[in-house]
Amino acid sequence: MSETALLRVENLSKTFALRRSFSEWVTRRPGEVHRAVDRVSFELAHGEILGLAGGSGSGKTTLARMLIRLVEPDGGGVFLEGQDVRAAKGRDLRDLRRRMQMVFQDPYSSLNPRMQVGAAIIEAGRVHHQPGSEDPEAFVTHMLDLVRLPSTIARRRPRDLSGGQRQRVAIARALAVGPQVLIADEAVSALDVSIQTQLLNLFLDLRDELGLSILFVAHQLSVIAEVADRVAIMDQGVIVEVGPTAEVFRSPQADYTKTLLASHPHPLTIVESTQKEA
Amino acid sequence: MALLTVAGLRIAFSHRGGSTEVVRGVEFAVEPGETVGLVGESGSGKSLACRSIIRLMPAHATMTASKVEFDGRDVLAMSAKELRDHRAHSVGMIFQDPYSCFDPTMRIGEQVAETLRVNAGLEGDAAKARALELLESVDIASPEQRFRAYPHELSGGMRQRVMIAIAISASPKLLIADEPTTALDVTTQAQILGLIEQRRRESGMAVLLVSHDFGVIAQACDRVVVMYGGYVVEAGPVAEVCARPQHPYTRGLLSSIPSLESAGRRVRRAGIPGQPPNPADLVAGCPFADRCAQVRPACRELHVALEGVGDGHVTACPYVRDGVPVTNAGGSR
Amino acid sequence: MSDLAHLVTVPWRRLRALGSWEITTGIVVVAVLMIASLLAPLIAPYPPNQIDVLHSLQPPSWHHWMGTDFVGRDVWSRVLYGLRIDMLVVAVITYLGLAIGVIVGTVAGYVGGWFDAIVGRVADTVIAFPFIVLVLAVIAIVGPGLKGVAIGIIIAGWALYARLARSEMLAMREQPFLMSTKALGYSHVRAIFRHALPNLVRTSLVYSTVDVVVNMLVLAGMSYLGLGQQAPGADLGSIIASGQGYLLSAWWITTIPGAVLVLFGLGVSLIGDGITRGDLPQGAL
Amino acid sequence: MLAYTARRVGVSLVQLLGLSFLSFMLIHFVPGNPIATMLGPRATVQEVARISASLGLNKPLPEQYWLFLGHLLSGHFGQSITFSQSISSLIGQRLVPSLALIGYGTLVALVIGVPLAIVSALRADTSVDHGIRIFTTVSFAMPIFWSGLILGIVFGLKLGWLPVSGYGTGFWGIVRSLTLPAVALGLSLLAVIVRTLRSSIRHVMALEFVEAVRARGFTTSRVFVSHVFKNAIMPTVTVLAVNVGFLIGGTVVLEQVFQIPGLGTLLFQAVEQRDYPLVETLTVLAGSVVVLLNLSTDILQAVVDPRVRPGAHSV
Repeated sequence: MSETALLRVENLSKTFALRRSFSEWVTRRPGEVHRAVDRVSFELAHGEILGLAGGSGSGKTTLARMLIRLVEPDGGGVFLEGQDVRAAKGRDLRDLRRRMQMVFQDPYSSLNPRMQVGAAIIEAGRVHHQPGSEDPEAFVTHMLDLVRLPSTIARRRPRDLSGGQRQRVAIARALAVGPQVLIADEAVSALDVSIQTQLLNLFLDLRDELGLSILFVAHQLSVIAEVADRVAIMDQGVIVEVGPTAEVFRSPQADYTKTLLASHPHPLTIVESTQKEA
Repeated sequence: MALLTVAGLRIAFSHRGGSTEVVRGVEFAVEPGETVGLVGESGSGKSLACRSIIRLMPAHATMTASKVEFDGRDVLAMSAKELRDHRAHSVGMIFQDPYSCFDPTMRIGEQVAETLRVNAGLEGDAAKARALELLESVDIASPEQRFRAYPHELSGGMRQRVMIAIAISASPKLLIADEPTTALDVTTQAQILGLIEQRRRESGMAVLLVSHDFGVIAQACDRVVVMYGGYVVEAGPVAEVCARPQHPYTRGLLSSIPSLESAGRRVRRAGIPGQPPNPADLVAGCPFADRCAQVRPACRELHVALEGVGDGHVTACPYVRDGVPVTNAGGSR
Repeated sequence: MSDLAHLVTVPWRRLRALGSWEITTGIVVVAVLMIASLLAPLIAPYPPNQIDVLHSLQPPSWHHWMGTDFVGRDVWSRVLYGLRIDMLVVAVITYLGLAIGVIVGTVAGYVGGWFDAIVGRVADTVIAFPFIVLVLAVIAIVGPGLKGVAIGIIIAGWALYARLARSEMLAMREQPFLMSTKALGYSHVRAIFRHALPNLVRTSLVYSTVDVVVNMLVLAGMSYLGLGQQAPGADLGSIIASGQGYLLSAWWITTIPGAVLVLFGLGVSLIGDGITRGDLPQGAL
Repeated sequence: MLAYTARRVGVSLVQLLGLSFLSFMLIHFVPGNPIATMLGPRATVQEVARISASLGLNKPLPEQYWLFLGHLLSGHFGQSITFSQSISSLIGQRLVPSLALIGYGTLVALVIGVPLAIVSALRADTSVDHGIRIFTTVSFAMPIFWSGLILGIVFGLKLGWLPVSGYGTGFWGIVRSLTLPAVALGLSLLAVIVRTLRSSIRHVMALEFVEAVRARGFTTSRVFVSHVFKNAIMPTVTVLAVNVGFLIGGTVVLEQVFQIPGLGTLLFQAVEQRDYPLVETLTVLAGSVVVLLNLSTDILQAVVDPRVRPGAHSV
């Protein structure tokens, strides 16, 4: 185990019980279980962006949620700078969650619809007594600035914003509590391509400016290719391959990775390849 | 002669306090047997535009057009009866979400058979036999068993196959596929696109593929129509448009698309700044003017119209050619 | 003069800005009834219980707008006072039930586990009792009178709000915006009362426009049966009952208080309609 | 399907148990001593104690509940105090008029309500729709006893078409005597039916599959009959079952207005006389009817809509 790792995940597991059938119920046999995440281990270094890719049902979202115990793991461990997340309670757990912030997929439901943008950001800062939060206006302006939004947005409500703007607000709110790790769970998947690019660049900027470590969960390999230093490919609850992004994508080892890469259309490569054929 | 010609298409939603135009003068054509892609981001009006072909408008939406002609017949002038016939026999359609597209309380096979009974006049066992044939033709394993399944018991990919079976049951001349793979995994996506392509080759029908994903379009289509803010901004052969995009929006869109090639390069893409337009806020002029790096005052008064740049390639921007500003453009028309 | 005109037109324009005609009309109707009943001591021409046997069963006239009853009491005055007590009782019990139900239901849905299971089961069971039957059972124990009716309606009424709030909370728990309160390290109290409750109380408030009408009708019904407001006090139900012996000869005693009840119900329902049509998604029952 | 039914029956059993428990608790925890209330202000402490003992109210609570439950299960509801008759035979005599009234009232509501709902949904936001909404809102806001009285004045006393009180004999006699109360009952239920059905028709019509069916060139009437209505009717049936409690309540009041010798009149008399074993039994009975009806509609729903059945939810 290298000591440089900021976040260390060891043998993390989660199984969900399926609903029992009538015969199982009568005979009191245990029902079937679904292994959503099966003994997964990985590390995230300081200032690193790790991509986590997989199809739907691969367990990547469950894994991401277990890191901050939005879903309780059944086994294994999560350690932030050596501190055991699974053992933490109350104040300690809240502080660990503060240090690992999450950005969700759907920008339309991740913000409280009744709260102004500025109020949501300053609330986050105040709850954790973040430096600068005594001056709400400056604090909010600074946070919005970090995500490249004008401070005029502070008085708007989520419904007045576009999807991309909402996602930036969600990121600003996450930054307001001073995290070390950002978990982006399909954070750009619901957005249009042109907006996606802007957000991807924002994540790269945040890593460079704030030294954030980012776990970037996505089903699109090409999106991960744009931002991730390393990539982990997940299938059926297991990480089937992990390594530097360029290496994994140029010479994939696992069959599943190969299938994923093969079914990925990019207009220019397709056009090039058809022209070569012709 | 073109199978389908649409021109001057406008679609507006009426609501309290007025109406909002979301399609603002669109033209495109589909030749027999070819696959045309309609690409655009959310709010571009592509989904509504493709529905105009069978006049399938949602509540509170009204369409007008100078021309919607299919196979030599005027779709706009069709009576209710003729329109039903047109929908039943000439055009098939599949939708984005293969789950919500089925009656949840009816067995899958029943839904296929119902279409055959109503539209092809088949009865009882004949309808069932034909339905089973159709299910087999879209590569559904053990169709007898699937026939009795309810929609929620099938996977997304399987449901989309059944949807295709229903859509092609009357051997239509055109298949409209509205984001057919958006709700599916990438691996399933490839299979569904393959299936559509295979059916097209066998039956000689044309396909109009609507998608937000340029990758899907490039993979499956002969020609592409790019939409933005309710307008067609560029159209042409896919290879030509990808290699030599003319409209600044198309250039920006293509350069935004993430690529596996970027792996390990750590280079930021230029992309397109700003937010996609809200149809209610759009005024006269080029819809892309607010986000365009090469905008000039005349753009705000531009009458959006397509100009040829050779080889069936058209663009709605008179001021930029191959990314270079044209000094002596056709002026404001 | 223009200032005076403003007093009327400005609130009216504000009301119009709320949107649909339903909400505007509804608010005006309910406001008029409310003001009239609040001002009952000022605008009622006679004390509600003043007996005047010489002028019994008088049809509506200048002296008695809505006629008199069998002992010569002025029906209009009695209706005003009756409406006053009915509206007060209904407002208190409905919104007390709402407050109890919403808080219990929200907390239950948020914490889950055994507390949620118990709240859910108890609420379901209470809802299974026919409303009026439960109120009657409570009256059998407490004894007739407004107190019995009020206790009965609250015992029966909180449960629906608890169920509504609980099921919304269960759905909201899966929503990213509530998950993010956990992710942001907020306390449970903050998550429930600052983030969840303001978003889910709306459904209950909309439903309360139905509940107010139902409770008003139940209260009137109990008084009509002689189990609610006791003589000589008047409420709308008991006035109607007092006219039952004179249906043909003195129709005004029964029809007018009933019409006032209908007007009240219509006004409240219109407000509810207006809110629902304004911005609830289609298909939300 | 079997598993679902079993689980659903289990839930209902728990609910019935809860029902009995709650009505038992009511007597012990609602302020007021039922026996003292029953005997009136002049009763002595000794008398109260004697009656309490005879009803078993001096035994420990769990034992009392156990006895109460035993009686309910065996169908031996005990003796009524005021009627000096066994409660079960009392209920037997009074059951039919009440059931007939509820059934007739529901029928009236459906016959008027379903067409109104369909028209209202298909012509949404037109003046027809607004008119129907106002009509149903008024019918909902009318106190049921009042609309009963008004109907009585107009069709009974003025026009003399139908009787205004009592319970006739023979099929047509019963129908005649129940028509006015049934119309009053139906009007009070109308709003619920029209609103639920209207909004669920609108909901289904906005679903994507309806667009998909239209895209196949089906006629509007086929789309409506074979797809929309079938999917929209089930929520209405469920709401109807939930509202059976509302109907029972309406019946209690209407039986007073029209002097129909049904369970409602019995309950009213029991409350008036503080015949408290009878009140308790009738309360549990009324609750059980609602629970059992909800059970049957839920199972019916599972038959009609396959998604409700177990296994329908993927992980």
